[in-house]
Amino acid sequence: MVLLQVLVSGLLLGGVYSLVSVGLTVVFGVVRISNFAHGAFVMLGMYSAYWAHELFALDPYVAAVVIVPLFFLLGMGVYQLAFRHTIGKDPLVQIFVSVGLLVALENLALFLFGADFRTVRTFAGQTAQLGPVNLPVGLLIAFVVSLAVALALMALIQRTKLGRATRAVTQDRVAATLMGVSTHRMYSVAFGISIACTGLAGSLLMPIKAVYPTVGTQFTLVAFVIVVLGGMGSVSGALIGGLVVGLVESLAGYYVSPAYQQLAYFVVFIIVLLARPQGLFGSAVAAEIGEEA
Amino acid sequence: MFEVRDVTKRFGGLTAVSDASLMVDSGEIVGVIGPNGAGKSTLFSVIAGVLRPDEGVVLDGEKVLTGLRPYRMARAGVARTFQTPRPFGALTVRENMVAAAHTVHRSTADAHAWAAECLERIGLTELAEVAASTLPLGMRKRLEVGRALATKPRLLLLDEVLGGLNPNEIDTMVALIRELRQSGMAICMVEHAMAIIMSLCDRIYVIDHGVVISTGTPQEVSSDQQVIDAYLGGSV
Amino acid sequence: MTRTSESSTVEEPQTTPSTRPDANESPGRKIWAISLAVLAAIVAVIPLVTENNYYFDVVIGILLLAAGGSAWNLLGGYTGQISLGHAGFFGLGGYVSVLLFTQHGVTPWIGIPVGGLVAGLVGLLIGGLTLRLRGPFFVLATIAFAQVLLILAINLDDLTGGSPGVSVPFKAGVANMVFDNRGSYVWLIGGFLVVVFGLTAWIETHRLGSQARAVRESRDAAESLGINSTSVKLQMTATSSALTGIVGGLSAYYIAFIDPSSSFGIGRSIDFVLVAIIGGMGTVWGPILGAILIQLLHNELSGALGSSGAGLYLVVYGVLMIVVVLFFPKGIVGGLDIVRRRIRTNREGRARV
Amino acid sequence: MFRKMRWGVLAIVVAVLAAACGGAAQSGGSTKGISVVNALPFSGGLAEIGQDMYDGADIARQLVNEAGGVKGRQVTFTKVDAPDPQKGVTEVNRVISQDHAPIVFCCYSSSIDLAVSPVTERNKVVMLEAGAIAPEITARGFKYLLRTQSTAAQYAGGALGLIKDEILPKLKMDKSAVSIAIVHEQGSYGKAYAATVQKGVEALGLNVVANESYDADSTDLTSLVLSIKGKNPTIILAASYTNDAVLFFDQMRQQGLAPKVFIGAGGGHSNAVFGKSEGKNANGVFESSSSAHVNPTALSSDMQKVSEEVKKRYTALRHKPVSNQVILGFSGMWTLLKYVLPKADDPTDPASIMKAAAQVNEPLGSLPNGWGVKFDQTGQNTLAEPTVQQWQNSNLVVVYPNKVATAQPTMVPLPGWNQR
Repeated sequence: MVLLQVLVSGLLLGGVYSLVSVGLTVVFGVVRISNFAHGAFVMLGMYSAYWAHELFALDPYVAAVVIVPLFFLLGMGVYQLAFRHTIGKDPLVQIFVSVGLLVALENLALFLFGADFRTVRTFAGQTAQLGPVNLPVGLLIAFVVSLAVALALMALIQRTKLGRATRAVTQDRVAATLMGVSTHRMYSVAFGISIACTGLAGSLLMPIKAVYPTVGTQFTLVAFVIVVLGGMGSVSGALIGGLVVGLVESLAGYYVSPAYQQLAYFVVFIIVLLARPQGLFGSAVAAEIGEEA
Repeated sequence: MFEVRDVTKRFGGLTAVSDASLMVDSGEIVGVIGPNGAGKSTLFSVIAGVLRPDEGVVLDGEKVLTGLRPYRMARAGVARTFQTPRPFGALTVRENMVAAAHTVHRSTADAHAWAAECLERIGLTELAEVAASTLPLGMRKRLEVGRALATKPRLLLLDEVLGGLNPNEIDTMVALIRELRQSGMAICMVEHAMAIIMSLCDRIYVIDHGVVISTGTPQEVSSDQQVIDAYLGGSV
Repeated sequence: MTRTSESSTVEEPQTTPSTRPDANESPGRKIWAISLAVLAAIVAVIPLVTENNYYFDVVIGILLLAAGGSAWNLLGGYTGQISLGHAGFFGLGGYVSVLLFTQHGVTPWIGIPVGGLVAGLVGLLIGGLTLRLRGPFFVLATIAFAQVLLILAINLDDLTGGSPGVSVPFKAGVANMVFDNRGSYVWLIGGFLVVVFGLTAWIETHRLGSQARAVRESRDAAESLGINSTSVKLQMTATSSALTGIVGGLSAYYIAFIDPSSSFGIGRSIDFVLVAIIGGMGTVWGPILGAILIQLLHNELSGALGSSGAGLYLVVYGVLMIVVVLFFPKGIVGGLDIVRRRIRTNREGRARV
Repeated sequence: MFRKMRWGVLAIVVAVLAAACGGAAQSGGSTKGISVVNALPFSGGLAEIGQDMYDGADIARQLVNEAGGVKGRQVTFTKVDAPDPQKGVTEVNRVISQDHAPIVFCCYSSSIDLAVSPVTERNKVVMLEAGAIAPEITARGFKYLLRTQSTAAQYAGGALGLIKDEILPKLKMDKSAVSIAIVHEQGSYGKAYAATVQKGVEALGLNVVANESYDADSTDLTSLVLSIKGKNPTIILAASYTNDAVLFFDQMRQQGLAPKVFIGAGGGHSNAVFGKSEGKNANGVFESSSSAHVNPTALSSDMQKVSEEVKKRYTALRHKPVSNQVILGFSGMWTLLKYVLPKADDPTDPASIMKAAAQVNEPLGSLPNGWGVKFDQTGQNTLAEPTVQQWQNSNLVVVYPNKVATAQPTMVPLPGWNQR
């Protein structure tokens, strides 16, 4: 019985992780930019939802309707302002632009909002009972939404012109450029989607977690772990990778020790990286990037 | 005398090279020709140690080289160039040469001296302090050969070093290759430019679908009916 | 074009190494010898011209950053393996040397080299496992390793004292590497930086450095030329991680304290990489110039803006980081090169007119 | 175009640097006043608490200055950011040499304190700690260290006294049937508290069934909750920061972990955000630390007025009620400015300050949280008596010990979730 609860809790936690990681896999997988500020955008998403609730009495779930498009624009703006200039440069330049962004955003939040922990409590704080299993409503909603977002993104990539262009660029940059795919336009859309996802994640997290300036750091590393586990640029991989990490963390926390929760997923990560660098569900294309022949 | 004996290499269900044998003696230029996808590059990769053959051996005289990793092959005297040149872009031309020269000279002074000598030989001394990434294609190909030369190989594998060059550059390169033969090096080259191959090579191997279908002097090969059917048919 | 094609058709006279005195190497060596002497002189003089502890702190901060950045530079700058996990080696070196002293009474003069050795061996082990990974995968693997060490350092508290950290007892004495006078730390840590500098310059001008840069530029081409890329990478990893471990030990004894999060935390790794990038990766002077700039920038910003609102100075710092990295991806040394080249072309242009 | 911009950008960087240098030069030392350095975590994960401590200290400074200063000299503050041990060391080094300040008010976190205090000790500068509880801080024989805050042992004393005097009688259970689970964040605060409190409850003859640590930045603590639930403890003792206090409590409720008693230890469980987030469910939760809301009758008449003024000023400044940390910061600074410095021959001379500190003997009720001030030879305040508060009707009220209490402990055992 406890095992069942541990598994369910792990999956629900994994849902939250997936939600954050799906956004990251879009930029990390396609544009190949290691955006270490990803978690900072989740933090901004949470603050946005918080202020929407405080100032306009909007439920965070409702506020998401406004936040997501705004964050899409924010993402495009951030790409045009900063990351656009890193394309084709040393990967370190990209990493450090994002690290600079992380430092600036976290401390901007500190400067503007102070370091106070802030929470929003809504109906999402309740718990549903399903037989012997407890299901926190907020987590359940986040889980369902992350499934929906992953499916929507997969459909977007499979069915639309934009998606085909994305796949073309993922597979062969040079060929894509020759085909006339405007990489900058596409990258900027990819960034928009990625940041929109963090806005959504922030809105969904706000009713179940406290927000404070450094809250995003909890998510950044784990999101990278998940994206690599799932296979670079694979949306379904990020979804499943998130669930796997959630399960690993939950099981290790219960059966080993809560102090070693994170250790467990880092170890799993290292093992997978060494044994199967294309990720658990990645394609051979990803393998080419991941390991030298 | 370098020898490839009965080499077979498969990728999954596809047999890229089937039971191929090839010999290169010192002071000899051997050409490998064949249509695209015939297995020339795979064969080269096997000799250079990039690929491990499923069957067969690579020999240096009596010594078995099969399965050595590329850097061990290079140290055993087998140097190769890449079809698309891979210069050490951020390094100067001289630094490119020095890196290779260090394979045969541990001492810095000796490596620099040998690199300078090789630079003279390929005619890039003037451009020694230029970043390799800024060289035009012709120069890059020359640098590619020069770097291989700096490892003092006994067998030199040239992968389409003439492709993409203008007539002037081709002349320079051909002269260089001839000169290397004279110094006693064994040279094995894959090339598409048939006229040059025919004039330059002492012997030619023709590969089709992974199989060596003909071998002999340029004259013998070009008159071989099988080769004409399979490959030369329309093009010569 | 024509000239070069002529020269290669001409029969080459066979020259032997001895008859061709190396035109490039000797002056290069001289430059490095002079640089080394200048650096050593600066380090030697600083404690003689000031007694201000604040200046000492700034200088030691710069020296530690420069040494850490230079150590990282060997692997990241010269070999092209971007590690964001050097905090792991820094922390290992620090912990080994401090614990050897507090628990077994081993003098830091032995403990710190031992710490460096341990860090080097762990570096070899981790390198052996991860060096075949490419690009972001290697970066993430190194981060993961440092995180694992961080979590272990926090939780193996019987061994490490856990998250509260360990203090180095304040007993002044050369044997304990605890000095009343901060100037002594300038000599100690500056002396180590001179060693790192000299080692870097030596590597750059010798076989290992030449091969490492070849591997960085193209592994396949390097292998085809007889360069054992794995061995080169491992040698550089071991050197880099061992030196970083020693930096960790020196830092722990200077601060007289060590704790898991500020030793193993990712911020530490980022600092080392940042000074190398800002200064110029794969150059001997780069990390030193970068360390001077970063340390001064950070100090001055926090001094000037630290009291005008929480976090404001870090906002400015973050934005400056973006701007500098974007506009000067080759760092200070790269920037100086551009200046030099511009002056040269201007002069040539004028000469032509 | 990018190329051209490069030089403009360089100019901007240089300009900022130059401006920064100028700014730094201006912030030099003061001549006539008494300069106190405030080195607290103003950025990073502890920033909220650092700001609270500072706000409290600054109110103490205002009150003293408005009343004519210390021996007629105005007190000035310098603020430096000490978010982690290493940065703390660098910054304190910098400011000591630049400002020549005789006193550093630092650091809240035990880790930061342990790193920074050797710096102040070496420079013979007074270090005043008003927040960290790790016992090692005052166990190193430092001569220039004062701590107004209680130690982990004093801290734990509140919880232990509460259990002995109030909870065990109310539970009416056999001692052997009472089981204890301790959960704590893995930092120095959590570890010091957990170690002390475990010894204490074992000395009471109670059975400790779990003592688990976790990362305060965790995103999920369900597995910890489930493993504690499996042990079915009567009493849970927790030492948490804010994020984890809220998270753990949320997940306890979600998983139906319902101990009969829950006792926090300052930190997150005394933070207003805990009450706000948990609503009625917070009711009945104890927290053992110190309190801003002790019974006014436990304070000296002067302190009653001061205490009201502090609360008024803080609320005017931040629009929220004072937290324990605000009062801790205030108490530390008030002790220094009001009780120690006036006794010193030279209030800017560290040796003289330490001599004065040794003579201070202010009875209980001399600080807003009911504490007195008397330093032992290690610099530890021996009159930092623990206070236990309880969330009642979504407010924190003091319930133990009796002399400072404003209400009786209730809800022992705790009613079920959603029945509070």
